Amino acid sequence: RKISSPQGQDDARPLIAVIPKGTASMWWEVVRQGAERASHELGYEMIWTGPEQETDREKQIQAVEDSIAKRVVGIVLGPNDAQALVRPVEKIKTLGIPCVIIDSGIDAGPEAYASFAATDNFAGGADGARRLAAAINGRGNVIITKFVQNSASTDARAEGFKQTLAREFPEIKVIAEQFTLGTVEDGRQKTEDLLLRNKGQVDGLFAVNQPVSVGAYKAIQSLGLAGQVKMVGFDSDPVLLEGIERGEVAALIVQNPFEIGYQGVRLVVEAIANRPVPKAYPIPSMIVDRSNLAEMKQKFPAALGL
Amino acid sequence: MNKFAKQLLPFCSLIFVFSLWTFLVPHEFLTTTNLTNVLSRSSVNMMMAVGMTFVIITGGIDLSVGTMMGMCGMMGALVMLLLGGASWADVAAGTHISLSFGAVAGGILAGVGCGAFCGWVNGMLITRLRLAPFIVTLGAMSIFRGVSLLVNNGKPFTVSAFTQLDSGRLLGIPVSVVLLAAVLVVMGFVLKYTRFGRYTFAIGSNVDTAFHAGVNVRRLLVSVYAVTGALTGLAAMITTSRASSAQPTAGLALELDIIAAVIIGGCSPSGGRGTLTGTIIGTLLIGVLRNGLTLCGISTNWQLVAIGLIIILAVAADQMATRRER
Amino acid sequence: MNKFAKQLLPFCSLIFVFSLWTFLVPHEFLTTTNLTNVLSRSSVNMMMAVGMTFVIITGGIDLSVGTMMGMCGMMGALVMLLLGGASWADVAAGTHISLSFGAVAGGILAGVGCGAFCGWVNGMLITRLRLAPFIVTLGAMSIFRGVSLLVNNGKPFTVSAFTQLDSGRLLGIPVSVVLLAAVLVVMGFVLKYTRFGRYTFAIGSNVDTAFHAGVNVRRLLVSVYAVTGALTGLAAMITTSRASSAQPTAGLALELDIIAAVIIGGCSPSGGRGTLTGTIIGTLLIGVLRNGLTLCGISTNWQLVAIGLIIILAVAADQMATRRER
Amino acid sequence: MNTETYALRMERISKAFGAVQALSQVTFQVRPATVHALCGENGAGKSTLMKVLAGVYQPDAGEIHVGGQRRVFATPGDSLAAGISMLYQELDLAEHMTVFENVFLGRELMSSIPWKVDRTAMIAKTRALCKQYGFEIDPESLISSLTPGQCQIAELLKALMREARIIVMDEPTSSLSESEATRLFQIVRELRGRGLSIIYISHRMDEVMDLADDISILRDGAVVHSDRARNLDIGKIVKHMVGRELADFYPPRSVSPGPVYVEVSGLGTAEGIADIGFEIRRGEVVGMAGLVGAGRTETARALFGVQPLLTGDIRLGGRRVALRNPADAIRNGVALLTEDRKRTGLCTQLPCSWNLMLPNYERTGMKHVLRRSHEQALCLEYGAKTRTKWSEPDAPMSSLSGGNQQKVLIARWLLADAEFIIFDEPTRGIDVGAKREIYGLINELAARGKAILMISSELPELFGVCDRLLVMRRGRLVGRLNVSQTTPEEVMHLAAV
Ligand SMILES: Nc1ncnc2c1ncn2[C@@H]1O[C@H](COP(=O)(O)OP(=O)(O)OP(=O)(O)O)[C@@H](O)[C@H]1O
Ligand SMILES: Nc1ncnc2c1ncn2[C@@H]1O[C@H](COP(=O)(O)OP(=O)(O)OP(=O)(O)O)[C@@H](O)[C@H]1O
Ligand SMILES: [Mg+2]
Ligand SMILES: [Mg+2]
Repeated sequence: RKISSPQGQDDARPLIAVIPKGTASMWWEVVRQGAERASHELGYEMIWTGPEQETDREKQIQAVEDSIAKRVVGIVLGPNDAQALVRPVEKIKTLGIPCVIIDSGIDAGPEAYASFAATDNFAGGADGARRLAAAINGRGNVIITKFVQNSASTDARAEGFKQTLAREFPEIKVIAEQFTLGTVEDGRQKTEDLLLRNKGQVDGLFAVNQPVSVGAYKAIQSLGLAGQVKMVGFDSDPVLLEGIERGEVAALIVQNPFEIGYQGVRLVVEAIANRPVPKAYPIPSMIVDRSNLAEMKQKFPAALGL
Repeated sequence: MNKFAKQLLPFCSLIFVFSLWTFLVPHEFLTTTNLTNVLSRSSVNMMMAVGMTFVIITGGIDLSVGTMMGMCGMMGALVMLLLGGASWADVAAGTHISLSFGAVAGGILAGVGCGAFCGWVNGMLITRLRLAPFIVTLGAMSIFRGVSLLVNNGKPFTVSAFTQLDSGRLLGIPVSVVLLAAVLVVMGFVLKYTRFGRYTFAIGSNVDTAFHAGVNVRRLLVSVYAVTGALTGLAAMITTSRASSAQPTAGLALELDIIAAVIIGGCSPSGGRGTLTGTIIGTLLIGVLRNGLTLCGISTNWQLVAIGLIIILAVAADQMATRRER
Repeated sequence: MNKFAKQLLPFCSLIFVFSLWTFLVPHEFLTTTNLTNVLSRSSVNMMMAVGMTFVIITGGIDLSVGTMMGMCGMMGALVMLLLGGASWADVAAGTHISLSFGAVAGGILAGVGCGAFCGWVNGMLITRLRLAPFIVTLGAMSIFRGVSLLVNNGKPFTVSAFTQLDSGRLLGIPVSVVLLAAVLVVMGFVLKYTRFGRYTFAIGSNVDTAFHAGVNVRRLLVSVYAVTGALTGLAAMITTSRASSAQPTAGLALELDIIAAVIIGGCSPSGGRGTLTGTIIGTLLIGVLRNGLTLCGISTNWQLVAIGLIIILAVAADQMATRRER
Repeated sequence: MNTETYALRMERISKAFGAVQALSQVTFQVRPATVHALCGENGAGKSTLMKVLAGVYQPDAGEIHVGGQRRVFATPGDSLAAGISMLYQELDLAEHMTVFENVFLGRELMSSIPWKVDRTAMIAKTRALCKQYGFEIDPESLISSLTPGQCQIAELLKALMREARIIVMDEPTSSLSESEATRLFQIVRELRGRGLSIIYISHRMDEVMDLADDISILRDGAVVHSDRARNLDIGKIVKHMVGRELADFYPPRSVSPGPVYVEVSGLGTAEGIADIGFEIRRGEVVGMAGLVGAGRTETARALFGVQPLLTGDIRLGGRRVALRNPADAIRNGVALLTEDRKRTGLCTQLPCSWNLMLPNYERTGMKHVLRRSHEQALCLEYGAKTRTKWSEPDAPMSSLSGGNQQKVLIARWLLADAEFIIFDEPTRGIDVGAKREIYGLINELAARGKAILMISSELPELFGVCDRLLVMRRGRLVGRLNVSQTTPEEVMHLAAV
């Protein structure tokens, strides 16, 4: 194999692979931009390959194999399943290629990968709980619109949300939670049904990621409950930012996908150069509300999906 | 009498499911808001199911409507934004812009036109190259999905000012429901009381006979697929308005729901048999079933099982009825 | 000669695609590791495509194989864990446990058995109630998906000790490839040289003729669906081993890839025509195409478009060839 | 008589399909080494009775005895095992498979390798059988590449290979030419000579009289008469079939032809016809004779715009017309009653009225929107004109018997009011009563000044109905004859050579 040389000329720039959970989402597109920036700055060529759907484990395993076939010197991987990707990651390890895990955790031993850079989803959920509690004055009933089943990051958000409420706000009750098919339309329909089922009793709503947050917001609007049912969403979208402007969305917990992509590549480059890297590299999420909206828009347009 | 009995079965199922929810969750289910909701969310499926009814009566199938919907929404929203004066950079970034009536109308037309064009291409491939509809639309399904994701690199187009087809009302009735009613009336008339409708049945029943009786089979089939595409485009624009944004992944796997609704409504998958009333009932049945299951707090997973069972039971019952009758 | 020409077309496409990649990305494509990889990832699809070939030759279709795969994997892994001595709590929580050879074998059998049973039920519904295969398996698809998600509440079962079907080797050859070879040899023989194979063709060509000639049509059809289920179950266990866990959403939408491969391989969707060689070529074509596109750095979205086009082109070319021949 | 003396005895067989009582208490006995003809109108229950015998349908009541032993046939396999073989009314071959595979379907020869079928042996045995009976057919050719006549031969091979004791033939000659039919009759007699019993179903009375030892007549699902053939004649059989006497089978021709309306010259297509030229006057019925595959149907298809022309042109009333598809043809006043009613004539599951109206919407002023009452009135009028028996015009086509279905199709083309009408085998599989009515309708059309081309494989009917005859052989027109100045022998000679 070629020996990696970070300062190589254009045509001989070493290759690293960044493998997202799914190529079809806007969020991962921002990760790509961050990763692209870092590879450019650090003198690496980057390939971006992965399954289209975030549920497609088999295709992601294949993407890892294909990357190895392309003789990359480092891999940045956002595993779309904590167990399914263990074997491929171990294989990468035996080949001596450094691997950085981003976004979602993996059930492999810590020696199998170089570093883990991700949003602290549990903490993000906790932030969401505090924001929603503040919006409904520390008491009342809330519902949760969840993403598809068995997605570690969104499950951690819901968990962080619920545990924080239980611990810090005993007077707030989670009266219903519902998985969805992961689309905006289904997020909207399921939220509408939940709101109707608990008509007049719901004070707050928490949605766990971009499509279901947009769907949940549209549900509140369509039932004429905007402003009445306080909402905290996770991830950003122009529609949701508009909701903040109107005062119909209390707050959004926003990850920093650009930063995740950027740090993922930076960490793997460090590892390639055999420099010590931290095992865990938490990337804090940010909170957007009416007070800091303009500022955030300026500072982190990519993170806000703009 | 015979025809009436055919309709009766899905209708009774609908009544049964309706009564069940009324009994189990009366306060949540039997409210105007909830019923309007069910209706307006069924309207998207129903619109597409109308086209699919024609396709299935000709003995064909269109697997591409789901992803076509995603693509039409993207195209419609893109045109809408560009007509609204957004620069390409604005469009890609999802910057908010307000939309004139002209831009909205243009966008809707573009969405519908995109659907009609895609349907036309499907129809041409099926009739000119004599390929099986199943295969052509299977391929098209994959292509449309790829294109929707390519348009804006997997990102949605935000059109938050495009509220007309969501919350817009005409004489107090949601615009989407008005559109649906118009589609149902027009297409119901076409199927039952025009030559076009008769030819549709004749082709499904025996395409060689239709040809030997002077029917322009190719042209008719192409029209049927194009109309289905156009209706899918319209449905896409309603969905776009409902989500304030065109999602490239909208409509994923929707074709199965649509086909199931049409079949539950009594269309014969081998062609030559079917009614729009049946399709309406089939769509409502699935919609009401889903809504009630959620209201009862039953998980999405059980819903999948329930829908699957309903599909099989509906055709099995239909089959039994047909057999006894003979 | 005629038959040979039919095979030629997909075969040439395969050679063409192969040469293309060899030319464009020689260092990445033409390595033992990469080719072994392509083969072993195609093995899962190919195994399912073998069953589907039989189904399509009888003039049927099985839309449920994708979700059935998810369900079989879950069932197989569950049995494997329970046989391995895990308590129900361990199983649900995904605690790692080591597995005896007996537990692994039992689990694989359970997965295959689950598939065979599901296929048997499909077959019974199709033959006893005389329902269209399209509808029965459409319903079954939804049911299987629901059940796989219900088994462990949407969570996967972790079986990290079950490596036998992934990295296990027999005389230096991956076990999965050995299994596939066995399946191909046996089923190829069955299709071409046994009564079962003759009857499969006869039913697809003219079901009445087969019935009149004393063929037990029902039993044969039920067997065909059951065998397809069993092969799906085996494929599910290989996938489970590859992923160290049984995923409830494994195999989602896989049926379309499988059907496309079989059709590209020259099976007639209306039945009575097809070969296993064609299916092998069709599966490899899709596999090699995907692999090469990725190695060339072409995005998944373009791949979707390419696959869709290939499906349509393959059947169009086949159709042209057939028409010219007449 | 003692039961032992019968090869087959079916006793008090009843069978109902829903409301239709297809068979009621039918008792039917066949002596060994005889040809037993089964006659009856369309829908009398002949095929149903035989399908009960073949194990395709289960009788609601009744018993079957073969060679004196009571048998229950739960599947066709049981019946085959009891030595009963059947040639079905509809072609019964797997068309993507070869001749020998069809011949051995269900009873393949096995090789010494377990489960492996023995291709070589099966091909050899098929070839030997072909040689024995003098058939020229390649055992390895695909059924889809055979002509209808060759398919019928493949069916016959299938029955012969099964070494049955009883062979049922349900209208075996309907797709055979006269010479092939003659060959079949020879085989039937040969089989009888070897001690087999043959049950023979046909609507062609002369065949029946020629072949049969015994005759049974079915009417409305019951046996109305059964006797030795020597005690019966055609008149008596017909009387039992329809319940009354039929005088004047062919209506008298009393037409003086008008001006030339159809002029065809140099017609040729890619499917093997060439240089076809003839003319037809208004009010004239011109017949077209020839062996199977002679190209008569092909000519009709070319005249109706189904098959594109390579050469030649068609003039109607002196005007040259280009017919690119049936729609063009219909617009130019051409109609074709196709030979294959099921495949190209009917929409079986749709109402009779829809079938009747199918090509006629534009003509009746319903180019886009239908007028239901007008439609109903038209259907009733034309149904009455053709004396079609239906419960109502909106009854599904599948509820009508073959003859009545054919009448609906004739009504369809009457309504189209075409000037040039082509009838391709208009009486195939139609009982004598219905045949006679169809001849009457053709005659009426001629009297109204239409130009008519009638294709048929039954010479008597061509001689009975037509004014002139055209004879085709291998895609060429080889004879133009005047009916009054020729004989069936001359026509056969021209067609075969
Ligand atoms: N599978 C079936 N389902 C319902 N009705 C049937 C079926 N088969 C036959 N029939 C009805 O049973 C009656 C007898 O039909 P059958 O085919 O035995 O008549 P046939 O004497 O053979 O007439 P043909 O000379 O036209 O062949 C008819 O009324 C027919 O419509
Ligand atoms: N639909 C068709 N497609 C292809 N070939 C056909 C078709 N119909 C007839 N042929 C072929 O064209 C040739 C002429 O057959 P045609 O049917 O015209 O003969 P015919 O004299 O009408 O005989 P028949 O009594 O069988 O109708 C035959 O070789 C036949 O196999
Ligand atoms: Mg009959
Ligand atoms: Mg003919």
